[in-house]
Amino acid sequence: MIPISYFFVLSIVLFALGILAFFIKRDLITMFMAVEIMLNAANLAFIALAKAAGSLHGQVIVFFIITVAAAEAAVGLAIILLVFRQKKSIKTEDMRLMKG
Amino acid sequence: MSNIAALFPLVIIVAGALLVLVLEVFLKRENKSYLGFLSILFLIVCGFLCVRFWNKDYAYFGQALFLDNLALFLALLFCVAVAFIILLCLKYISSQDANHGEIFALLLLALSGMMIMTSSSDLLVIFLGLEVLSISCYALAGLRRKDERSGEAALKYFLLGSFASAFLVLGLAFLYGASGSLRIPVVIDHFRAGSAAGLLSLAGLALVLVGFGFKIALVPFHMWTPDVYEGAPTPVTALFSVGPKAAGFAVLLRVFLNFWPASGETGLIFWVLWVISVLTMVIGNLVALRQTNVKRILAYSSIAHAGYILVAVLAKDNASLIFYLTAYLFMNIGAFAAVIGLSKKGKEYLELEDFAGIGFKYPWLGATFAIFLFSLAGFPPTAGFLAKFYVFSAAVRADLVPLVIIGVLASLVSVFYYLRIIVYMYMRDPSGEVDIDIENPALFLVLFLCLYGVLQLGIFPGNILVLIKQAVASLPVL
Amino acid sequence: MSFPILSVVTFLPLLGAILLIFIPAPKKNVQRGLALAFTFVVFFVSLALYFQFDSTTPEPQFVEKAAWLGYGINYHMGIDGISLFLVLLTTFLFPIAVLSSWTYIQKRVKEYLLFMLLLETGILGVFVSLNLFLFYVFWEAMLIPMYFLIGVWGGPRRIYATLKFVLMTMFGSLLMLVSIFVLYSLYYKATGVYSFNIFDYYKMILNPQVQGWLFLGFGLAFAIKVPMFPFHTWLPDAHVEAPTAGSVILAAVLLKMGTYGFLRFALPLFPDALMKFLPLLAVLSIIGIIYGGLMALIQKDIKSLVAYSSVSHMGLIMLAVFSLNLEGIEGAIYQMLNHGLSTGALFLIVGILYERSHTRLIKDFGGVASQMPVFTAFFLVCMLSSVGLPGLNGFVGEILCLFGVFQSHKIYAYLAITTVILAAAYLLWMYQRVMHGPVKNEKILSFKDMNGREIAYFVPIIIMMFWMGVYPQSFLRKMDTSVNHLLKRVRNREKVFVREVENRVIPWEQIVPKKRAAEEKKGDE
Amino acid sequence: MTEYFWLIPFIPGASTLVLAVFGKWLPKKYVSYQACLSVLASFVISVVSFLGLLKVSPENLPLVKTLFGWIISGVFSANLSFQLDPLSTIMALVVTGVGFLIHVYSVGYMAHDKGYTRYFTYLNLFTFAMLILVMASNIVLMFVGWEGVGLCSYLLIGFWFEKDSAASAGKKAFIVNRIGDAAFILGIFFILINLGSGEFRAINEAIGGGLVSQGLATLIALLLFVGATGKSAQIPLYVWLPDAMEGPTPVSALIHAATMVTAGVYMVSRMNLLFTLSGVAAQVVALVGALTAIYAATMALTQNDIKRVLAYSTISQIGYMFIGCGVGAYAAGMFHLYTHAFFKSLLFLAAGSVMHALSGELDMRKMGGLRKYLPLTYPTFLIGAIAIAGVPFLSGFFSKDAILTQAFAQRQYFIWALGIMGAVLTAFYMFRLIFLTFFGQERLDAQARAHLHESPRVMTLPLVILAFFSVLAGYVGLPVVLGEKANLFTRFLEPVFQPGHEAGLTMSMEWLLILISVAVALCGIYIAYLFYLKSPHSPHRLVSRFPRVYKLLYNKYYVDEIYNAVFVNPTVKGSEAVYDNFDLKVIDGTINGTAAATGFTGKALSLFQSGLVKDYALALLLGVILFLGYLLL
Repeated sequence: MIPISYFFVLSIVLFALGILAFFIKRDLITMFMAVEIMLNAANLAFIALAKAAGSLHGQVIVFFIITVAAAEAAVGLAIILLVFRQKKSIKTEDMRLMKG
Repeated sequence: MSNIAALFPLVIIVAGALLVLVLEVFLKRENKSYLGFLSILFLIVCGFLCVRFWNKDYAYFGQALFLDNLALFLALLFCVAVAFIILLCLKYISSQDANHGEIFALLLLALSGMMIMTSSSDLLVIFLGLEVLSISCYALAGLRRKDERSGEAALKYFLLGSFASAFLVLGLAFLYGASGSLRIPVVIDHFRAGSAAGLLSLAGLALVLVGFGFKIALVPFHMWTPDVYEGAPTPVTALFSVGPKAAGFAVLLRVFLNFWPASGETGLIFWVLWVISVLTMVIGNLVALRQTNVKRILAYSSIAHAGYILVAVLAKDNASLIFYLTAYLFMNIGAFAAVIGLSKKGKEYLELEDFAGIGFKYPWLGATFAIFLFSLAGFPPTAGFLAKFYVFSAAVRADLVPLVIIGVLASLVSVFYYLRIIVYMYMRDPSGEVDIDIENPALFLVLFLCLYGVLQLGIFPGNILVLIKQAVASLPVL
Repeated sequence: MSFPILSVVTFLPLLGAILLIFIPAPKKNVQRGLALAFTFVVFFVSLALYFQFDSTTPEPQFVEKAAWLGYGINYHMGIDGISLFLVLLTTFLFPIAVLSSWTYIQKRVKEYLLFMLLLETGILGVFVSLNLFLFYVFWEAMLIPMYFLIGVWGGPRRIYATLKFVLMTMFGSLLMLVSIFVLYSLYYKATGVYSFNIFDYYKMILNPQVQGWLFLGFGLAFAIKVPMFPFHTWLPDAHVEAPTAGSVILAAVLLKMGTYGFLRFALPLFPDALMKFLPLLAVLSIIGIIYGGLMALIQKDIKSLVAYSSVSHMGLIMLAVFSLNLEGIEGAIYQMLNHGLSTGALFLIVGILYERSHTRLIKDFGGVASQMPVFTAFFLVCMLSSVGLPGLNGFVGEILCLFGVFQSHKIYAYLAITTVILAAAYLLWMYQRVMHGPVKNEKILSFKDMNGREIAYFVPIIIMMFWMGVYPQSFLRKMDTSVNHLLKRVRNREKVFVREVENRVIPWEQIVPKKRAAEEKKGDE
Repeated sequence: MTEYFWLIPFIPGASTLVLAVFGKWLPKKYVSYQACLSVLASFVISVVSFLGLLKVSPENLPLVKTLFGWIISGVFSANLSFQLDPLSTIMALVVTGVGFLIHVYSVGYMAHDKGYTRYFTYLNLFTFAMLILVMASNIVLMFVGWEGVGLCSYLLIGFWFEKDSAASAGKKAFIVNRIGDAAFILGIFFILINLGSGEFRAINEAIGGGLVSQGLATLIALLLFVGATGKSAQIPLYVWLPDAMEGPTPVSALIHAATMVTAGVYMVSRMNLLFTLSGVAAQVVALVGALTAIYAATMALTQNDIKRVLAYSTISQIGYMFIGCGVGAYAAGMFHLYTHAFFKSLLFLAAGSVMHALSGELDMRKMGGLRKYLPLTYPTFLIGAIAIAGVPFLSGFFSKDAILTQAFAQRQYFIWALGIMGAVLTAFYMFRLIFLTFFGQERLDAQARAHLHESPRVMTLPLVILAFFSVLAGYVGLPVVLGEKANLFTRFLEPVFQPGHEAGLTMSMEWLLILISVAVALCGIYIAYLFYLKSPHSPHRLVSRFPRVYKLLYNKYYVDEIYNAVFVNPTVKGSEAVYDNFDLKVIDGTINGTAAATGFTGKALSLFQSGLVKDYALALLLGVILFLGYLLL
């Protein structure tokens, strides 16, 4: 039986990877996916901790978060689409009309 | 006490949003504004309910969602704000080709999100509210489909927002792990217990703070603000600068309500917040100095104001915090209203040069804008002065003198750029041909309501103060 | 409490401003008439203050007190022998200011008059409020109209000047605000009662160190306003750029707010700190006197010359204030009035010249006297009153100030007396270059002598100059009790200041929280 | 009628007011009448009160009239009050008497000036101020008159302000006087603080009561005397008086010869107890007086401007008066003041008449041989010259002799010697003046020659009257040798100047001194005769013999230049330097610099706002890391 802490650590690592990806990748879709990874890492942490606490509560919370993530994804993709229509590009470095 | 009535205001707003969405399909392009009136109707009903429920303290879902006076007061405030925004939109959407009825639906949804945030003490529920708010905000920001800036704003807002909320979620996870619950009282008790709290909970709290800090644009989580504010449709910007901030601070208020008495590592949190508020005040104001785009100036100023409000949090003076939020609502929406007023079909005048000489050309617009700016700068006898006054005096009473000195000096810097706008409006001769179609009764209604609010709050805030006192009194202070 | 005369005096101009809004823009003369009428009424009402003033009591009179925002923020007005004359000076000068800008201001007359009236309300408010909050509100609010008056109707560098003016003033007043907060919270912690009432604060006994900081807070604000030596740099710019009436009000009344602040707050509230800083302040004032005089000597622009002369005069006033004796402070107050009259008059003079020649550079003038005899006479009298010639008002104030200083500190007096020479030097020299000698250019030949309106607003000033010079009794006697009371407060507060507030003794430890008290102990060691 | 003496100043005062306010509309004739009559009126009152005063017994002196309290604050108190005692009476008589004559003279002299009314306004104003000065019963009010006359001299010197020289001269006079006044004010302060009151009676009582230490007395006396040097044009503050000749001649006669410039002497005599108490101060007064007397006389030697010669002679004569006061012979000093008033104003008016005749010519080198053209001016001028030269039986002789005798009697031999030398020079330069102007061949230029005419009656009449007094005024103060009681003047003044310090000399000694002074006067005249009539070329030879000396004297010892170089220019240049380098660069620079720095910081910070999502996220991330790091470490 694998100790909870493993899951926890895994989640942290995942989260870190997500962050890493967010900064490495240059096109919006992938960056957004990185954010999704971070979210799910957090979910994993929730589950792990819930298990540790021995209450289902946390696992329920995860469902909420997943739905939220889904909603976000929908809007997010729509926005990316919009931007792509305007700029014909989904590279982050093209998204700097406004600065200073 | 548990009562289904606790849901009514929320339900009404959401219902209104859905109804608007449905009707939107059937309405022709030119009379989308009916939707606006419709949604205002819903707002009025909701506001009416909020008034009726005053002191009732309804709650539902086992205390997960309740309407204590604070929630009601803020809900009322949000209703007013959104009503103003809708009034501002009426003409704007048609003249700046953002003519989609969704805007009203989204505004109402955002409102519902804010209401959820303020009327719960369960971090999960708060998170849900936050997401409802954020998601509708993302959409709102990108509403001007033809305008690249709008799209970019939406994108930045969205990406960073979700990035931040990831941290928030992780923080929630930690808190949950540490205290086994997301109920604020439980979490805080856990902290008050002290010793056991340990790193996990602290890290959790920190991450949660980051999440909300992002929403209320605290330095260094503020970077998105200027771009988004600039790109988003101006009325929406007005909402951004007021609504989410207020909601976020309401949450902070609830979180820190009983947090401080505990000693130990909470001291750390305090000093972090201290630094953050200094950074926010200073950087916000400094960067605003050299801006030439009025919307950006206001964006940075709103960052700075977040700093001032944070001082109130540190001073543990909830009344002054709420008062500041109220005053800020009126003066800032007023300022943005004036900016919106300075536009014509398909063109918004946002550069400082465009403002040259308009003060005398459009006396009412100019005068009101000037008054709002003076209020933002904190000149008496306006709401802005009284708000700062309460916050800073509370801070001094809490022995935060250095913080206050930094604060007033920062606001001295802010005086410069507020006055600079007035310099352009009144002391420069008109440069380019700026001709705006001034025919916009809704806008002027907002202007004068805000003006009234600013002066009323500045000179005779008595009644509002009483309400605020009651609102704060309703909080469960240990 | 009977007729709320102070509120009427203070807010009548505001009412006038509101009425003014509804007068259509083209009707310029109606607007001017309205403004003039209001300022006049205000003046006449304020005269009642003088005649009903009871000079036997140091207590504030015509007191109006009403609850306002709670937490010690009350609507609390009243005047004593010190503020009485500043109020009168203000109400006296505003009709003149309005008259003086009758033709000078041609664009945006309505807004101009609007701001003038607002300004009057602001200034009067400062002088009559007895509640620190109220005082601060007026103190800050007053900036807004001045900001517009300089910025909109000013000269070429008006924007720079007005921003400099506002920002420098605010820098001081914001730090003062912090000090006010500290006082407020100290009082609250000591007594559990919120109060902004200065008379409550008078009763507090703070420990010298805290006094020092608070004094710096207040003192800086007032010193910038006065302006004392190193902070004077906003004054010449503001004066040079401001429209005539603006300069008049600025010099005649606004600067007095600083000195008034010292008398009303800085001195009685923080006597120990005052004693600590006294030498520094005195030296700064003396530098101001001499420095201002020397700078005035070599100015090329008449207005900035007068501005620097103000620096010098205000230096003398401050020095007299810091002499902390009856003669000195009465002299200071008297000199405030004199400076108001004579410097104000000098700015009017410059305005008259400017209206005719559209230049203020001394070198563009010369031989004006032969063209404008009446004007020459007025100019002469105003200049002499500023020089401090006996028989005119300037002398009385100057001699009393110097005497007070002399009494408390001979060396200071020896240095300060140079003002007698310097003032004569720079003013006479300027007068000669402008008025005397052969007519410089044919433009001067076209100068018209003063018209009826100009004479009309000059005559009262001249009369006042002679009256104040010949029969100062009618002013001095009204001050005596108040000044004496003030001095008692400052000198031996132990006797005067009851040690308790609300029947509770406050030892310092209770006022500062333990933590800071401990730190201070550390600091002391 | 004596009790109305306090009206004396106010009649001219009232006249001034009327002229100042309504002058514009008044006809010339009326103006002249009002101006003259107002002064005449106060003269009459002065005479009446003088006669009344003779009856009053000394112990009731002085008569004081307090009108109202003027400046009263704490210890500082000054009343508007006047006093009548022999001293003030004499001054009042001189001021109003001579003043009246000069008013009359001016009617003719200024007849064609466009500033006619203004002129008489100023002249009345001056009379008013001067009378306040001499009749004030306390030192503060005296200072009012003191400054008032200063103002009038400023106004009248610069009367023809279109001339730059005139305007500057007026300004110079005022500012130089101010320097003295600054010291005077300090003196007043010391008196008020240490003696408790500025009333002369109180001061005298205090001193009499021995409340004043000698050191204090010296301090006060010297401070006051600095003021006197300014007003009475003594070293080192005399520089303004020669330039003051820019003003109309009657003004020079009234203000810069007869009355105002002697105010210093009056003040010292008024404060005589103080000066006597501190021997040092008195010594200083005597010394400064003597030095000025001779110094000014030397400068008078070489001047060609007729009025400037007279100006320097005035300075030198006032020097004599101060000698008198300095050696304790206040009566003698006052006596000389009184006689000087007559003959010096006579000389000035006569000079004015000459100018009038020569249509404004002032340069003696352009005159000569005028005596046949000016039948009235010439003799009067001559009388004045003889009087001032100290030839026996004329007023100047008695007064000057009285002073020198006292100086000798007080064993101030050095002072006395200086005085004698001064006397020689005086006699010399006065007759140089006479000879150059009225004798020798004519050196007039044509157009002056053209309308050369004697002045109108209204101008010559005052000359005659003054000449009359210049001869006889001396006989009220005959030297002691002619009988103990002979000196009425001194006896009249006794209530003011405690008698006793008039040291006695043996008869023979007195006679000897008298002889000496007569001799020096005559030899002075004789030298002048040799130089300027007998062999008119000897001056040039002398000049070519000592060119340096001549240049030095001719350029008045370069004192003006030195003052400019040492005081005026450095001040102006220095201030300019400070203004440019300190006020603008440092102070202003600090403010603007702060503003600029702030703005720059803002700009710099806004660079972080790169517009790139990743940077924003990075900032956020850093925030998180720092936050967590701070918490967890």
